[in-house]
Amino acid sequence: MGNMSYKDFASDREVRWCPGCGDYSVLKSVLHALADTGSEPENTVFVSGIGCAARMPYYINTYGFHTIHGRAPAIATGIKLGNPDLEVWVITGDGDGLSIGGNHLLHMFRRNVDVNILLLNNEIYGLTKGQFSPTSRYGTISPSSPGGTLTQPVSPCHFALGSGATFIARGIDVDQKGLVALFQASKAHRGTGFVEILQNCIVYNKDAFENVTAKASAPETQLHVTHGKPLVFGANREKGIKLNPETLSLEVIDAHKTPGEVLVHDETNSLIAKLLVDLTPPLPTAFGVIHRRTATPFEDVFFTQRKSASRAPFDTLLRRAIIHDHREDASPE
Amino acid sequence: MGNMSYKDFASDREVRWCPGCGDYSVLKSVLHALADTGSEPENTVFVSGIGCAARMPYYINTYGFHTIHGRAPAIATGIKLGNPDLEVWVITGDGDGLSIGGNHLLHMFRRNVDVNILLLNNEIYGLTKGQFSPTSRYGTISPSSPGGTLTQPVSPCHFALGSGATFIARGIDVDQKGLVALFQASKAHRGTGFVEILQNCIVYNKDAFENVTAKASAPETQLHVTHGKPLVFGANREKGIKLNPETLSLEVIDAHKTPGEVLVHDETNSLIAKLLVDLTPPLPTAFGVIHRRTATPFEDVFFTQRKSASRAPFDTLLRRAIIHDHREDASPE
Amino acid sequence: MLHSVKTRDYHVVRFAGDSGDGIQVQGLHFTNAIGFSGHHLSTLQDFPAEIRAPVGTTYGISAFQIQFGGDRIRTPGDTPDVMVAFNPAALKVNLPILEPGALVIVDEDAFNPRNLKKAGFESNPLEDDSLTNFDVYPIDITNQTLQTLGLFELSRREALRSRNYWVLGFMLWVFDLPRYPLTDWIKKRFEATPEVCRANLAVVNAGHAFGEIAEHAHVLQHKTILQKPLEPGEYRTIRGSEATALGLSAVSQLADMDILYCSYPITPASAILHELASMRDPRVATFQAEDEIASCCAAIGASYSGAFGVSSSSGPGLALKAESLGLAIASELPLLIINTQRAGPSTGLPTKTEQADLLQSVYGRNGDTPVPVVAAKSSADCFQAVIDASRIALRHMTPVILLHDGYMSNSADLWAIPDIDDYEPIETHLTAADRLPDHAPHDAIFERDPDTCARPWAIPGRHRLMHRVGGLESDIRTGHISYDPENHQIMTDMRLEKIRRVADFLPDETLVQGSFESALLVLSWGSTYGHIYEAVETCNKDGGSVAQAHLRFVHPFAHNLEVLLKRFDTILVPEHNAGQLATLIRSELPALASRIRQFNQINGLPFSALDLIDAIRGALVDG
Amino acid sequence: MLHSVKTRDYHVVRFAGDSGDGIQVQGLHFTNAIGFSGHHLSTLQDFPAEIRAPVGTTYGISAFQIQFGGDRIRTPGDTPDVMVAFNPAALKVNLPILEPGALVIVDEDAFNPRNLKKAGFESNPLEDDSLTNFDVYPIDITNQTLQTLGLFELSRREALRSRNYWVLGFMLWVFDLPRYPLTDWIKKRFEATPEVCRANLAVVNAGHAFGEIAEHAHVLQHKTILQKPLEPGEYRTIRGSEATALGLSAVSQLADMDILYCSYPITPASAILHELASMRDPRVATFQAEDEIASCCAAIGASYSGAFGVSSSSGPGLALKAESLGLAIASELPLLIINTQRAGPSTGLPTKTEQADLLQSVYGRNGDTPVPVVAAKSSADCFQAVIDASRIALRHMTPVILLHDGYMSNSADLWAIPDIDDYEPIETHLTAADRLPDHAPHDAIFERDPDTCARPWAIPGRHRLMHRVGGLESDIRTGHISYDPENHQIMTDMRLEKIRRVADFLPDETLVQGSFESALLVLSWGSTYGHIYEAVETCNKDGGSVAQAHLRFVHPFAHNLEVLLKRFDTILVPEHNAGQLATLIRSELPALASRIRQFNQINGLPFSALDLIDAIRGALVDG
Ligand SMILES: Cc1ncc(C[n+]2csc(CCOP(=O)(O)OP(=O)(O)O)c2C)c(N)n1
Ligand SMILES: Cc1ncc(C[n+]2csc(CCOP(=O)(O)OP(=O)(O)O)c2C)c(N)n1
Ligand code: SF4
Ligand code: SF4
Ligand SMILES: [Mg+2]
Ligand SMILES: [Mg+2]
Repeated sequence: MGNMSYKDFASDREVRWCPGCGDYSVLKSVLHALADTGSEPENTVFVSGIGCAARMPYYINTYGFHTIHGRAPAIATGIKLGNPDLEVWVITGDGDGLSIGGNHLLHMFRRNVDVNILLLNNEIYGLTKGQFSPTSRYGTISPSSPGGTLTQPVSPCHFALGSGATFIARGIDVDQKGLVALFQASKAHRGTGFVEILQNCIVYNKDAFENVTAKASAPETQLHVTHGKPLVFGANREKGIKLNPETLSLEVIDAHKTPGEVLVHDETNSLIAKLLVDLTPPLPTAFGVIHRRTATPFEDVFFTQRKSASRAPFDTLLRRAIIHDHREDASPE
Repeated sequence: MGNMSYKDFASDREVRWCPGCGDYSVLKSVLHALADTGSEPENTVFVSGIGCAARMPYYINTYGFHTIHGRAPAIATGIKLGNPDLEVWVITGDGDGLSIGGNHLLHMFRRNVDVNILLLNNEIYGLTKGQFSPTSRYGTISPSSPGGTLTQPVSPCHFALGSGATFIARGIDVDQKGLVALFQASKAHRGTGFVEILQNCIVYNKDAFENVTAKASAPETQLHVTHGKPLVFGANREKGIKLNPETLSLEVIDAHKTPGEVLVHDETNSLIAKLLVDLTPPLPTAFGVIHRRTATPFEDVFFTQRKSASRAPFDTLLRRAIIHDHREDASPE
Repeated sequence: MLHSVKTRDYHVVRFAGDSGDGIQVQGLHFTNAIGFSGHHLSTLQDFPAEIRAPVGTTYGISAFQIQFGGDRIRTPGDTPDVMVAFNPAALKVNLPILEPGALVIVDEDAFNPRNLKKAGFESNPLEDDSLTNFDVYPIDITNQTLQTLGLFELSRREALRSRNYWVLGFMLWVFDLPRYPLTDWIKKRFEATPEVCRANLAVVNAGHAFGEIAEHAHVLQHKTILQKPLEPGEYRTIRGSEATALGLSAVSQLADMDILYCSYPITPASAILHELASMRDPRVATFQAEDEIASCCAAIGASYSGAFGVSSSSGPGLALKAESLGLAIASELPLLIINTQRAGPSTGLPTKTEQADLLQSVYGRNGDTPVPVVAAKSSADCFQAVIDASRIALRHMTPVILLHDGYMSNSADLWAIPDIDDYEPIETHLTAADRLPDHAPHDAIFERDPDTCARPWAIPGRHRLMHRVGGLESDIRTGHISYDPENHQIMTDMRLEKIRRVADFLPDETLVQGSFESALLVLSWGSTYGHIYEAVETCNKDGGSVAQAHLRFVHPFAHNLEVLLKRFDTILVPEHNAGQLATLIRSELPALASRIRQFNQINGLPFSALDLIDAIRGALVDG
Repeated sequence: MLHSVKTRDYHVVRFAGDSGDGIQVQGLHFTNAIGFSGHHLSTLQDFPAEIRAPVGTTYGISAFQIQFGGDRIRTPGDTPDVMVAFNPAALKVNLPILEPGALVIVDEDAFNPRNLKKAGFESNPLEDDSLTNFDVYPIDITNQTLQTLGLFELSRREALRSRNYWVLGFMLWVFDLPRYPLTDWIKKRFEATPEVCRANLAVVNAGHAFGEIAEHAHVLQHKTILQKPLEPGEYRTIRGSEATALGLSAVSQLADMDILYCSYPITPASAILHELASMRDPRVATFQAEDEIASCCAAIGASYSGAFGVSSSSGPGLALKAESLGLAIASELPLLIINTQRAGPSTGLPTKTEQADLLQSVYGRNGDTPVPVVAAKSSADCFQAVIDASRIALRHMTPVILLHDGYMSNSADLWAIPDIDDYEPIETHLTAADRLPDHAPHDAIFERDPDTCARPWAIPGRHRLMHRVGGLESDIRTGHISYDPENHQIMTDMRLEKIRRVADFLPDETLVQGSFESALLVLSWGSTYGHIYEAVETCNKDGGSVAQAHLRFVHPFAHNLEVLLKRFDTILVPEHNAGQLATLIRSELPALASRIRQFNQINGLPFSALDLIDAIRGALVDG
């Protein structure tokens, strides 16, 4: 599409993540998505909070704002309200977005501001050297939880759903093709696009997602969803997800034998979204666009209301109160 | 149960809400629930943030802590970790709990601290004189939104579900019998009990819930759910909720004709919870215990881990580093 | 006791009743009539504490006070000489502040046993001798109103709500004020409901007529001597929130840019949000954020994208913005924070006034993070103050904190309506970025203005000057992240210097009254301006030798402040805090420390003239 | 150039290499050997900036420095006289700080073209004449290590990771230090993997043997003269985080109560959290909250329920706690905030040190909200400092801010292990509540201690004293909400008085060196203690006349501080900020303002002795 190559979107700064970090691959996918969708560097802003992932804006040759921990969604909202024509991306992490920043994410989703949020979930605090995060699995051992963590993790996609998000997707750091497609879809979506990316922190949470992302077992552990297509997985796409209508519980059935019973993905149906975000091992994990529905972005209404405001001229505003007129020639009005 | 009457739980402070405010009735239900469940005043703490609802602790003769806006869940967590034997209640509002305080609620739910949270949802900021809140309906006109609000409201119960809450219930301010039962159930639940209460702010959002709570139309507008019972409503309980298994959408059917097709409530099934929290007019609104599942409260694991910690004696801790021993008689160890 | 027509230079009138009695509306109309009659004036709204209270209780009392007269009026006055009390609780609460001999008009119908008990009276004060110090004039206001309205189709409840119109009619008669501003307004307001319109007019007229015909009523009449009537011109009464909203609209015109006003409701700051929202200026949009942190961050985002971000709050809300303010300082973005101070600490007394956020404003952030702090001095002055503060933010590419307070937001002044063409345009550093070629190198993007140290305001969408900013320390030349020790020193020094340079652009401080020969300087800042002005004036009338200076710019100080202060051996600093400006002066101008005397009142109320005069006399005596 | 055995009073040795080279482990073992040999010592860990960097780059360099010698050592030293560089980048980065003539040991195998390029060397410094100022001793360390390990079943990568053990062995030989602490440790640590154990031991011994046998190697030997060997006793090296964690454990014992330590990870404060978590003291639990606000609030909740709440953070995190600190002040709960200062503003330079949160600590909240501020002075002192600060919090029922800094948390001192029985128990106001009968009236529950103004600590579960507290202003007698103006004044005064009274319990400030006859006083606070101590000592050795005082209690000041400072005409205040203690002194003790001289270094680094000495000499000359 665009006539810039993905390399043109790279800044001149040296990339400084740990060798082998999943962030590299996500960055590359971002650059590709920008190039493919014809983003204009001068009209594009990357906003981030604090964390390893949040360093990404430095490596992208658009406008970039590396802000404070957890607040990128609030700042991005201000940017869109300052200039709605800008293309705005938020880069956040599981700590940045869901520990300190959960409230701003909630309200970003609720407002449906037209911003793309990429949450790089490595289930750990990378930058501060490996403490557990809200997405860390039960029992995670870390410097701040040497005896193992005590809580169930929050699921970013489930949280987004509960907060009313209108676009929810999930991808894998090293699956560049998949990520680029999700980023494009998020950008095309009018409103808040939320993409959770399972990202490998090779230093503090190495291979946390190996059980899901390992190439060999991928057909069994990954469920790639497409709107209008049945929910099938397995090496020969022979396994199907079925909902038992009595118990409202999930079953895995033979998709070849009883294709009619396999659930068909409907992006717009939030019950299906709920069902998909709930899938955890041993069931396959859902990837792709899990939920997408049409809703007016906040700034559309904001600016419509603003423009349509039958604003009185300033001189009238100045006199909006009851006026005491003491000009010699004035008569009471 | 207890040998104190509900009146013994009232403090000597004059209650100062607007005449006709729904908070009065909720307070009374709280007092009843305390008496009925035999709460001990000296072992019970009410914690609140800021707002009209948040004044409630002053009127209850237990320990009370009226804290700061939005932070009551965090403070309550500290209280439970300071003394897990206390019975702790959090009183919050839609602004306190879901605007400034959303993040702390999320993490309270995620941790499943054994605290009862009563969220008095009047869909408005009462105390600060009537600005819209995150639960205000689209288009709400208020001093800060004279042209109408621009966003869809967040649903407290849906948010709780997305955040992993283990007990989710909904009641109505004036339905004292219903509320007392929910409060008792919440107290009995081990982990975070969340009760959303539709509360009438007679001054700034009068009759906001009239469409749901009006006595006359109640049978049509309210769906009272009970674990193991079919989801039926209507004057003669003749209407049933059915899930279309193909489209995963809801239908209202004749419960008398085809009782077998009516969905049966299963508190433990989070898909049903999702379905119930999504019910909005013209479909009836769900009341009762929407979701309840067993999960270990945070402080249980916290204190187990703490106690089981094979703590070295202080003198050993002091020497935990590599020791340079310069006592004359010391030999290297 | 008989009443006689009283003539004085000024009057202080107070209306008090339940929240539902329409006290504030009444006050506004009375004010309006005063304004039309060419008097100077100043008003104060006194709301009950935050929870709406049951009818008839002392803690549910709402009051409106106005001082008006024939010379420049600067405060709503301390001690009313005329009061209207709608019920016993209103009387009870306000008795302690009345001038001895004050005229007290009460609705005697409201003095029933139930109400007396609620107000905590053991016996009816109208019947015992507890009010001998005052001229009490009981009227059967309820009865009079109901009688008048007997002719109309109104419920008793609706009818009772019209008591305030009856009282208005009567009070207009008492002070011989024109009725037409009120009656015209009623006609317009109730155009759609002619019955209500006629009823209200009838009640106003009945109240007025009561004055004319009632026995003894003539002796109630009060007059003000107009020493200096208003200059010819167009005036209005204006509250701090209105003046601020209009001022922001003026800023957007003067700077020719959009403003995003971000806030989270909090008393008393919300008034500005409401005012702006209702103003619907398409260039000054409002955004109610989810909390104070988000409101500050959204304003930062707006400024990043080339609008002017403004964020407002009160006490605890300012505390929450501390971290994000640091980001705005580090990334050198223009930003305006308006903080309406209220009585602290913590939630404190939300509806009461205080000046105790000054040191928080100057120092309340991690690191060496200086920002300019500007203070408004009165409701009307909020207009000019917000222009001054915005000009600094935009000229110096820095956050600025503008301090208001609860008193300012509840009082109103008479204000000569300005002409926007008289104001100098506000320059921004967008033009510096406009001058750069597309893809200019980073050291051009970060080349600083030699006078202000401000960087060009290169914004997305307008400039092809892609670059990154953030909260990590950045290279002074290129803006890139820099861990270089020397650069951190240079940047820290630059940030300090940048704020010091603000003083290069400030006007000299001057005396607002008194001379350099005076024995004492009273130094004021913020909304105590008027009370202190009047107290100093009074002292001087009584032969004192006192000067007053008033600080608009509390940080940094104007260059000449030290020289000015040095002209006085004794400097009295009255504040509604434990001595925060005094602390600042001691640390910034330590040579003057020994001359500083403090007078600190921290009870949530404005100064009373008497207390101030005492403090001034004390300082004059003790030196 | 030939090398000779060098004997000096002290040495400063620095190890530098990639993050993966095991520099810090090596440093710790070297330190350990020094400790065993009876030397005084102080160490510093110097981590690369927060992002882990690619191998071989200058910004990925990790370093460990130790100063040791025969007299009291107070800092890790400025200018190493011995350095080991594992690669060219390590050499490049550290060359500027070396003492002229320093012994520089390098792994010559790492000086390949790739690494040289990454480090930015145009030619190989081992081959050109750019290092003539130093005694460079290149060893084929990689090769030596690999050769040794050739005998073992290890991958090349694993083998390369053992270079640090080889270097350790060699360095122990250089300084003639005992090997057994290291070899014993290795045996214990690798008990389960005998192959690795044997390999590591072999490498250590190989390094040591290399020293003994290599040509010229004998001339490398360095010796320290032990002027004052350590007093007999039990010592350990201790970092600030360790000392703090142990100190908190001591507090829980001295006060006989549980502690809840609440934090949200942030550099450099996290070190304490990690230390405490790994300590697993059942009476000192840790809670990682969702953010800093929650961490402060959870600590407040803990204190409310009768545990002692502690919350920690760094710079921007302290800013976020401002509002909740206000609540703790209003509700008068004991609370300890530990703030490890880092270079600001905003995110700033997270791994660098600074002292710029002092004014934020004193003033950074809405309202008049005083809190005591205490500062630790060294890693080892963190133990005593946290006890001192906790004692104040519990004795005065108030939040206390304890200031650490990044320097403290990365350096380590030798520490004589204390005996907990030597410490006075910590009294709490639980006992005051214990004395009250069940259902005591509210004025008993709020009856204040006459000495401290502290209220009884009536807690749920322990006391049947049901009552309500909160952030609204409360009645001084009953604790109920009060909107009474007079009460607000009384409460504000009480809160100020309460913190003033803290000073009644503080020890007098004294001189830590020098006499009252000295021409100059250097006043230090925080972690600059050691550097300033050494600089003053040096000046005095050179004939200067300089005294030093050091403030543990920065707010309020000890009663005698003014008198003490008045004994000096000139007072130099060196700080890592723009003059924050100087500002405090000017405003609190203005009579001394004219005597204050500032020396401010804000580059993220500790003071260098040279700069300090210059500043001291400057102050001596200029007066
Ligand atoms: C206010 C504040 N609190 C804490 C920190 C320290 N901090 C920086 S990043 C981070 C968490 C990073 O985790 P995540 O968002 O998952 O990003 P990752 O590094 O894993 O990519 C924390 C706690 C900070 N910079 N600011
Ligand atoms: C930090 C802070 N921000 C804002 C406020 C002002 N404030 C008090 S209560 C409130 C909202 C109350 O709404 P809600 O929680 O719905 O309670 P309600 O009054 O409706 O019961 C706000 C914004 C405050 N006290 N503190
Ligand atoms: S610490 Fe983890 S997330 Fe951060 S850069 Fe390294 S590998 Fe990536
Ligand atoms: S404002 Fe509304 S919520 Fe608050 S007390 Fe009045 S009626 Fe109740
Ligand atoms: Mg992470
Ligand atoms: Mg509400």
